[in-house]
Amino acid sequence: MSVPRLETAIGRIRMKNPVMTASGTFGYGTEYADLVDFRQLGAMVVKGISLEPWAGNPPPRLAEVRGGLLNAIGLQNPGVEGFTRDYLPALRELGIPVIVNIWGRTLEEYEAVATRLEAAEGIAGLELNVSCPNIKEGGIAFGTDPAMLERVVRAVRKQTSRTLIVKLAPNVTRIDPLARIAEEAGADALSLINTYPAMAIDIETRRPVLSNVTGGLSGPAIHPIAVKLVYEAVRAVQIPVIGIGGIVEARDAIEFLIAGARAVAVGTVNFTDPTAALAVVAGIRDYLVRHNLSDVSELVGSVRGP
Amino acid sequence: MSVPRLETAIGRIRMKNPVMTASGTFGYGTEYADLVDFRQLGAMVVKGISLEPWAGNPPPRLAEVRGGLLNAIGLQNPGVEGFTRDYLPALRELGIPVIVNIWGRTLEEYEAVATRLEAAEGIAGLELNVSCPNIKEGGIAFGTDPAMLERVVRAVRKQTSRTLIVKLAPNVTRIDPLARIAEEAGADALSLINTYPAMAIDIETRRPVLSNVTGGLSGPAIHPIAVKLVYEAVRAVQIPVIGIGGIVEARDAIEFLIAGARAVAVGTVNFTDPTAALAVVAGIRDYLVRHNLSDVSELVGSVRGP
Amino acid sequence: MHADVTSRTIEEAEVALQQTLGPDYRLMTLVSPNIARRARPGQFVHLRLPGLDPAYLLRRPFSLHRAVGDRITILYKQVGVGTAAMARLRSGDRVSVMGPLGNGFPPLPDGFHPLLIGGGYGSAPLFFLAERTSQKGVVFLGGKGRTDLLGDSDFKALGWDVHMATEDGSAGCKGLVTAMLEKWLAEHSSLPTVWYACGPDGMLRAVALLAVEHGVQAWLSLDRRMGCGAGVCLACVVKIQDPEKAGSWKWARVCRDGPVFESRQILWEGEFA
Amino acid sequence: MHADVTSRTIEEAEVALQQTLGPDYRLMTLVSPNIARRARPGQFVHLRLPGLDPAYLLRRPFSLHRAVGDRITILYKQVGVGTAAMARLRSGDRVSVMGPLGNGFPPLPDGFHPLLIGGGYGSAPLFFLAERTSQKGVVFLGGKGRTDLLGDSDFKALGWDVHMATEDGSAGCKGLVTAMLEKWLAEHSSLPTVWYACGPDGMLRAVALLAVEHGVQAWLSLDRRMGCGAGVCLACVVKIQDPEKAGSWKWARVCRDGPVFESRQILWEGEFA
Ligand SMILES: Cc1cc2nc3c(=O)[nH]c(=O)nc-3n(C[C@H](O)[C@H](O)[C@H](O)COP(=O)(O)OP(=O)(O)OC[C@H]3O[C@@H](n4cnc5c(N)ncnc54)[C@H](O)[C@@H]3O)c2cc1C
Ligand SMILES: Cc1cc2nc3c(=O)[nH]c(=O)nc-3n(C[C@H](O)[C@H](O)[C@H](O)COP(=O)(O)OP(=O)(O)OC[C@H]3O[C@@H](n4cnc5c(N)ncnc54)[C@H](O)[C@@H]3O)c2cc1C
Ligand SMILES: Cc1cc2nc3c(=O)[nH]c(=O)nc-3n(C[C@H](O)[C@H](O)[C@H](O)COP(=O)(O)O)c2cc1C
Ligand SMILES: Cc1cc2nc3c(=O)[nH]c(=O)nc-3n(C[C@H](O)[C@H](O)[C@H](O)COP(=O)(O)O)c2cc1C
Ligand code: FES
Ligand code: FES
Repeated sequence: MSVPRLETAIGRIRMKNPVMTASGTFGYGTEYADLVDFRQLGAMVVKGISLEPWAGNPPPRLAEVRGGLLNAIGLQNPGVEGFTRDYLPALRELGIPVIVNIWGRTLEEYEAVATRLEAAEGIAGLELNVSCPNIKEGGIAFGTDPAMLERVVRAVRKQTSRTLIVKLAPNVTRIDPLARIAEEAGADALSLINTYPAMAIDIETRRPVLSNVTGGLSGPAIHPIAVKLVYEAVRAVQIPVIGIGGIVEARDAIEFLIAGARAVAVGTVNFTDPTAALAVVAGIRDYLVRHNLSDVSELVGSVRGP
Repeated sequence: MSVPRLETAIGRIRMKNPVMTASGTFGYGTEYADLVDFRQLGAMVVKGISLEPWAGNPPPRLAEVRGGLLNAIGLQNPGVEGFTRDYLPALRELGIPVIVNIWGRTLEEYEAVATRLEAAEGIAGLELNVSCPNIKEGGIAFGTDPAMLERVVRAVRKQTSRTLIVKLAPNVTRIDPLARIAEEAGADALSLINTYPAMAIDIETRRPVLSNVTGGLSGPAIHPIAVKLVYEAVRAVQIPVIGIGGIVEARDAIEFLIAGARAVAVGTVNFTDPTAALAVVAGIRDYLVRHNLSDVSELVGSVRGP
Repeated sequence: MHADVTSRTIEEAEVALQQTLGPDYRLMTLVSPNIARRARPGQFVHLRLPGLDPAYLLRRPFSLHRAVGDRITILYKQVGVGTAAMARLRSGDRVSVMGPLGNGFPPLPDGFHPLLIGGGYGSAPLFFLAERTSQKGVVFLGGKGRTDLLGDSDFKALGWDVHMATEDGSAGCKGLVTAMLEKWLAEHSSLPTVWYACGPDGMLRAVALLAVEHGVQAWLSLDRRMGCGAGVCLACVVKIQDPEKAGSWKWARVCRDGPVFESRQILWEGEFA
Repeated sequence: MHADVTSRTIEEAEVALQQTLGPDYRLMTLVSPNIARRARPGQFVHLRLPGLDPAYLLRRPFSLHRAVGDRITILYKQVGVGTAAMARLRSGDRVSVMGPLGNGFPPLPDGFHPLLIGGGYGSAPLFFLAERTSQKGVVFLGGKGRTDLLGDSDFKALGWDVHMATEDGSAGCKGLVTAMLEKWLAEHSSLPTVWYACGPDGMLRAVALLAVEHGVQAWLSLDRRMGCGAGVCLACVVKIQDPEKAGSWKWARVCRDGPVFESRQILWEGEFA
């Protein structure tokens, strides 16, 4: 049998395979350059960028819990100017689609970041992180309130001609209405999930392990939650969905694809092994061969009845 | 130093220690009788009881995922009559407080179960499982909709003089409004969390691993999510909170207590080791000794700033 | 479902011996005095395997293949992560054993001949039964190929009459064990028999049909995915006739109400995918 | 922060040797040719420990204590689950090593004498530095008790002058290593020195104060909880003076921009709890 086809597309982003690296877990493209052959990745999503440089939270910012990580980096980033000046040039050289994750504390900030990036070259798409609290509206996350989600997606859609991915927050009772709202407001794709709000306490010091008290849970612990949300989002919308959360090895990514995700992003496991995303690509290829499938698209959404 | 005091109280239920077994994970009190010395437990919560006998879902009903279990037993139970006739007599003999977990598909069913149990003897309290969909209201879970939660708690409160614990659903954006609603509607205590909605797919057969497609995630994977929700619920209400989710060993229970839980319930780990709850009791005692605390109440809510 | 009460225990058992049994199967002997003493044929144990990644929370159920003195033996096939961890265990390693669990095979009624029907590792509990049954009988072993026929010489050494069938014809008759059984029955139609069977669902279902046809009692030991192994989680259920309400069914827990059921009790359905 | 680029690698290294170093510390030698070849003093490696419960996802960072031929050595203290798994490793076991990471200690400028100040396992990278620095100098080792003084005879064997202090007085001077350093400085005030220090934050902070007081350059190797070890997760940050904006600060990543910083760069704050 010939080598199976892995090409996929998210909006107008053509990827040589369905595996990308998740925002915040792979830096800005240069940090792992000597360890990983980037050209083999489907795409790369960079760390969340805001209008102004942002300091994030004081340490401790990260802790290990069973089967996962808890992080409250607090979205530290160089701001959109710093990003386009200091990081984008090297990113352009990677030879794979670069997706910029963006966030804001107000609608206007989201709009402004998108506008600035529209002027920059070498960006394939934007991923809207809607898990941050809207400071104007009392700190409710954009991604958990339907009306706010609609407004922010619509606003950013107006500012960008690039593929627009909306990254949904997982801590909602039902994902399908939010998925539909993002689609109707102009998203080209959805990605989910972001980290799940969680907390750990050091029982010896009786202090939260993170300076921020709570943080976001990532890693294998959240994978079955992510699979369900992806499965439901896929059924709610026509646009492609990117599966994220707890991928450790190829089988986890394949589970997302079978559930209906058109692509996946690999996060926390990069810290254990920066070449994990490449192993996932290889594992998907092997699986297709083993199951006599010639194109990864045959896998996407192929889940059967129970 | 003398032996530390472990006694605690949830509403009018006096427990010799803060450790109970979680609903659905310890049967009806007789199944483990030859393996576990029940008298050493703080209390026992029995499997969810409904008005009529209920068959639950077809198998497969349970699957292992990394760091957790996925289950869709579907609330199989003998119904309130069967329960009081066939199981309650033996439960009364256990010598520890017995809490009956109840559920319904309509407000009326909840009320009816509570009424029937009010007539029975040997029940210390009721735990209201509000994670089930209300069939009259389009299948929205009682525990995720504020208005429905208020109505069901108020209705059951009218029917019972016993300690009423409301077991909150975890899949909500914010737990504090729901915690407050349950308190105002008459709950004597809250317990959280129930299993988290999740899903897994067998990549070889491409079928969901559960007949019900989705199920509830329990075990260590959900522990950091549970700790955060308990921490927030404790800050929202005056009534005691029971911490549930992913307890494997004493340190996990201690984390809940430090976060503010007055008691804890041990679930999935019972399947690995039916004596786990007793080990948790022993571990809490050791911790108190090691930290020179004479009463477990000194631990409850003792979390410091970060 | 056959009422029976044994008190169970959990003990840290030491691995005494690991033996291979052809390419696919192994025997593990554990020093587990309290379980060995109480164990009866058809019961099983639930093992917590030390080398298994602790992210896998569940114990694994295995039939008792033998119980002699203070030792129990398990006959197992390596199929996944748990049995792989099991295969890595060495003498001196410790395993937490919960057991003996479930109701065993009911004793043979006087005046009957026992027939044992086993598929693959299904012969594990049958050998234990043969060892404990004074009345010798006939054993039918089946499998895909010759390496799936387990313990035939052991049954013979006990004085039982052994018949073998393989699907690929690499040993014994070519075909299904139930076809062989059917043939044997035709030749011994006057002999009063009670059957004991363990193996894959397809085989058990065929055995159950034959039992009805021949009007005999057949005790089947079922294999279902388990959580607790102790009757509390309700994961391992199987549909059985409700003895109290003719024509209606109820769930039975394989771990607690079984794993042995009389063939007529079981409602075979699509749920056995 | 001292600019420096080495290309890193991830290799499966074989454990060649495990040695105990008193009751609390150990030395582990790994065959890691690609890292051994590139390693320079002050750099570290990030280890994926095979015996560690895979529920713990992160690698563990350790300074390079030596790099000779195709081997690297780590000097470590058993403090938690990861280092416990490390202590269980035996010759022949394989460990995934990512490295060499971070910027090492900058070379000694001509005409200066090196002073090394180490607390506990902080002496690990200092020994590597001593080995690679032709100009001999003075080593100050400190610890709670005598068993925390590591490698004094090795430094002596290299021809360095070693001074020791313990808080409990069980070896060397009684007191803090920085008090001993201060005394020594008073006696050698005319000697032009550059300092290299590694140890707990309290010690490093005291060293930094002395360095300012004495107007010398002091290179400090910091120890911070890490995620990736490669500069991407932003977990390991420390506040440093912003070189581009006087009076303001920015975050530096200990794993990538450090772990070695000049003492004046660091803004010591309450964040070091
Ligand atoms: C009452 C009973 C008696 C059994 N006796 C034997 C025996 O004597 N010899 C033997 O080799 N096997 C026996 N089995 C099957 C044995 O339990 C499984 O092969 C084993 O659990 C597989 O575990 P794993 O981790 O290697 O497989 P995985 O597929 O990695 O396990 C995943 C999950 O599925 C469960 N599982 C997988 N296969 C089975 C199965 N066939 N039956 C039940 N659960 C399964 C596992 O317990 C685990 O929870 C018995 C099962 C039952 C219920
Ligand atoms: C650049 C650098 C160099 C180091 N060099 C050495 C060395 O040469 N010898 C040595 O013994 N130790 C060294 N350490 C500390 C060593 O990394 C920790 O002792 C080790 O990670 C503890 O892991 P554990 O699983 O045993 O502890 P646990 O407390 O169980 O680990 C829990 C988590 O906290 C992290 N952690 C715990 N303690 C520390 C610590 N002190 N510093 C950083 N992270 C920590 C772990 O990596 C892990 O993520 C160094 C640390 C850094 C950052
Ligand atoms: C340290 C860290 C930083 C992250 N930063 C961002 C971010 O800036 N923007 C964002 O949308 N998601 C961020 N994420 C979330 C990941 O992109 C991903 O959604 C999540 O970690 C789940 O995937 P995983 O389980 O594979 O890690 C971050 C995650 C981690 C662990
Ligand atoms: C097999 C199983 C059955 C359960 N049945 C019930 C139930 O009937 N009613 C209920 O309120 N919770 C039920 N639960 C949820 C548990 O009581 C508990 O809230 C949850 O498992 C989280 O705790 P754990 O992580 O310690 O298991 C069940 C959980 C499991 C695993
Ligand atoms: S396995 Fe839990 S009831 Fe049978
Ligand atoms: S540990 Fe990840 S940036 Fe330093």
